[in-house]
Amino acid sequence: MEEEVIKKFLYVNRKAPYGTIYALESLEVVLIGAAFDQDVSLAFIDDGVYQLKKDQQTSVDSGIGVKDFSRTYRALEGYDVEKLYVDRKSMEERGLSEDDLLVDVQVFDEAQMAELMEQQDVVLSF
Amino acid sequence: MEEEVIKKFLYVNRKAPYGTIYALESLEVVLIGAAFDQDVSLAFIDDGVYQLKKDQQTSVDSGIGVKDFSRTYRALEGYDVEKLYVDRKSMEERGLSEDDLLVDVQVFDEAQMAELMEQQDVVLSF
Amino acid sequence: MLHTVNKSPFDKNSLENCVRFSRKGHSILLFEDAIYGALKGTRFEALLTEALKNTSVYVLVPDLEARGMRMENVIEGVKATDYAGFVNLSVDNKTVQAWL
Amino acid sequence: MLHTVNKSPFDKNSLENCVRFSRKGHSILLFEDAIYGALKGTRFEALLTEALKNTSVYVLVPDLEARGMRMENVIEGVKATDYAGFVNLSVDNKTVQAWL
Amino acid sequence: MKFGILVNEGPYQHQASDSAYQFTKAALENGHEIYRVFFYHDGVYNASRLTVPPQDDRNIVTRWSDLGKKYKLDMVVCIAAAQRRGLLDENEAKRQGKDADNIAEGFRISGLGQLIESGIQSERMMVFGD
Amino acid sequence: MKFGILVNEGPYQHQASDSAYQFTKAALENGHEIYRVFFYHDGVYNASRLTVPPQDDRNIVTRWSDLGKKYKLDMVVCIAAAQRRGLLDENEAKRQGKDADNIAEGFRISGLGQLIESGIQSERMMVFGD
Repeated sequence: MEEEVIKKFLYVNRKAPYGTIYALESLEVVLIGAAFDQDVSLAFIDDGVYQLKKDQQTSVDSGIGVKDFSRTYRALEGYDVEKLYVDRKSMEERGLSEDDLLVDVQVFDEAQMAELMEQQDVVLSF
Repeated sequence: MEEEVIKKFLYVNRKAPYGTIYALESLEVVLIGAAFDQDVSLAFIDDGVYQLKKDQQTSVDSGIGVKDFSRTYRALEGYDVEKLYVDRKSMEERGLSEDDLLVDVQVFDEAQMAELMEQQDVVLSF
Repeated sequence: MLHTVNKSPFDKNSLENCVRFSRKGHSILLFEDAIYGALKGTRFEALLTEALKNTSVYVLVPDLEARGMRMENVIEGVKATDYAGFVNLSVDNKTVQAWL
Repeated sequence: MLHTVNKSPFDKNSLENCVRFSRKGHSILLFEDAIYGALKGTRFEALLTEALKNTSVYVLVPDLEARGMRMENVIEGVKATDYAGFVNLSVDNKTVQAWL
Repeated sequence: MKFGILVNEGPYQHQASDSAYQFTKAALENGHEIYRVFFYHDGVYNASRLTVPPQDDRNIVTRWSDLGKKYKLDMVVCIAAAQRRGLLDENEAKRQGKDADNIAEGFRISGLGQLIESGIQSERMMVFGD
Repeated sequence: MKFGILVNEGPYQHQASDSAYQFTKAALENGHEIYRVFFYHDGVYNASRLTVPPQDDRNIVTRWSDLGKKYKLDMVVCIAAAQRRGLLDENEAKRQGKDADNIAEGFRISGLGQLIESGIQSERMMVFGD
């Protein structure tokens, strides 16, 4: 079905995990999308940065009764999804540093993030 | 079914109309609730103040394609729902005055609103 | 690049963040509850006035009128548009980003 | 009176407004994404520190832990609670108001 | 103590339904009474028997059904909100000329008056929403 | 120009579905092409044929169905999101052992790959959500 097109896809994640399903269902799109061999980047801005917080702890039978899906971010590398960008201001005003995050990311300032956005063909916001 | 109890019900409206359905469906509760002869008050705080803005204009066949339900606020009096309170700060930081509103309201400062809330038996937030 | 915002700036931080990441020559469309961000006399007038220096800001008139506002209530420099204009803006900009 | 807040203060204005209308002796429960408002080192630490002067503030630990935080990350003076504690807080206060 | 519960959001999209469930369960396990759980707005979707969540996820609908069965809960879905959103029981489906219904076991459809009544009869009203 | 449309919220609760509809309609009326409308998250509820909105309100589902029919739109409901939320077609209902289905005319259920494909094949991707 697909032609031999490679497009730049950016997933913009601006919502905290668990309070809503957007973080989880966005991740499901990223995983399926990985099969399409496109040029994929993920941006974490605002509360989206919290999606990457280490030490998340809950399960269907304990805590809030919701599955912990945070380890999926660690699996992204195996799907060749390796370009993860975190907005510096969002991280800092939350008192977080790269050490608090469960995957390696690149921390971008506003100019870098704006440039990344501008280069995209498709921006999917969740 | 009901016993002869009269309780203080407060409906707290903090959301703008049309962007979400909360304003409309909150109003539907108020109208049904009016039949129960309870002591009903409505508070409009934050973007909830916008629910009462005059000159709303849309219909199923024009504008955003959604029915204008703002005239229902005018009908509340006929249901003996007469205690409408607007938070002064919310109104003022939106550049609105009482003249912009489509019904008569009492404008409350924070202390008055807090006292109103404290007196309630049931607070329904939408 | 076209940025779309659909939330009230009083309620959510989308407009603020959209402005933070928009660059010279970009366009911003305010629709649904985001039209409140286009109004004169609110706490967010300064934010939008700042945005107008570098970007073109549009407000969707059907959403504006539904909420009891008219173009005369809108900050000077903000342009009126409708759904067809929204489509045109999307055509004219290579990338569209929704600030949900 | 018990106020419940379930939204992140970064995302929505609920916590800010809850604090504005809470009075001496009231209790505030932070749960779901509102637990971010209870954390040390964020932009909202001052708001919560202010709230703690007059009100008792509680954080729901299951929501805190789900989001990768622990009580050691929480501002001093904020009390830990769980769902049973949430129930007890609702029993102990005559009126409960949810800041949605 | 007697609680009324109001659920304003559907399953999965927002945590509101999960929180309402955990609160209700904790209240019951600590000896309190639930006068009624009322599902309003998108909350009506919590009563759909057609959901098929992934095997490793919680099943929000059956979790409510099971709790309802265990404690004989009165779980009411608002009829006006349900009609708008496509949640019907057999009677409603017939009345509206629809060829299927989708309400799960343990829920019943009724009017908004049931929410007001819950406010009157309960000692505390808890609201879970977005 | 060829557009892809993504709808992330259900009918009535949020204006997102209304806005997506108005945009899609305006694009079509101005001679543009819609490659696909993809319904994700609570957006899947837009495809329920069981809704019965009040007579004086818009009917969001039939509005989509009618537009789809008129312009032969490809309207796709995400299968994973739909299963979680109880939106099924006849095949899915059978496969899942459910006794009813509720999808409306003009919609089809398929995988998330259809969203990616829409991103690849469309010249512009428009997202409508909360």
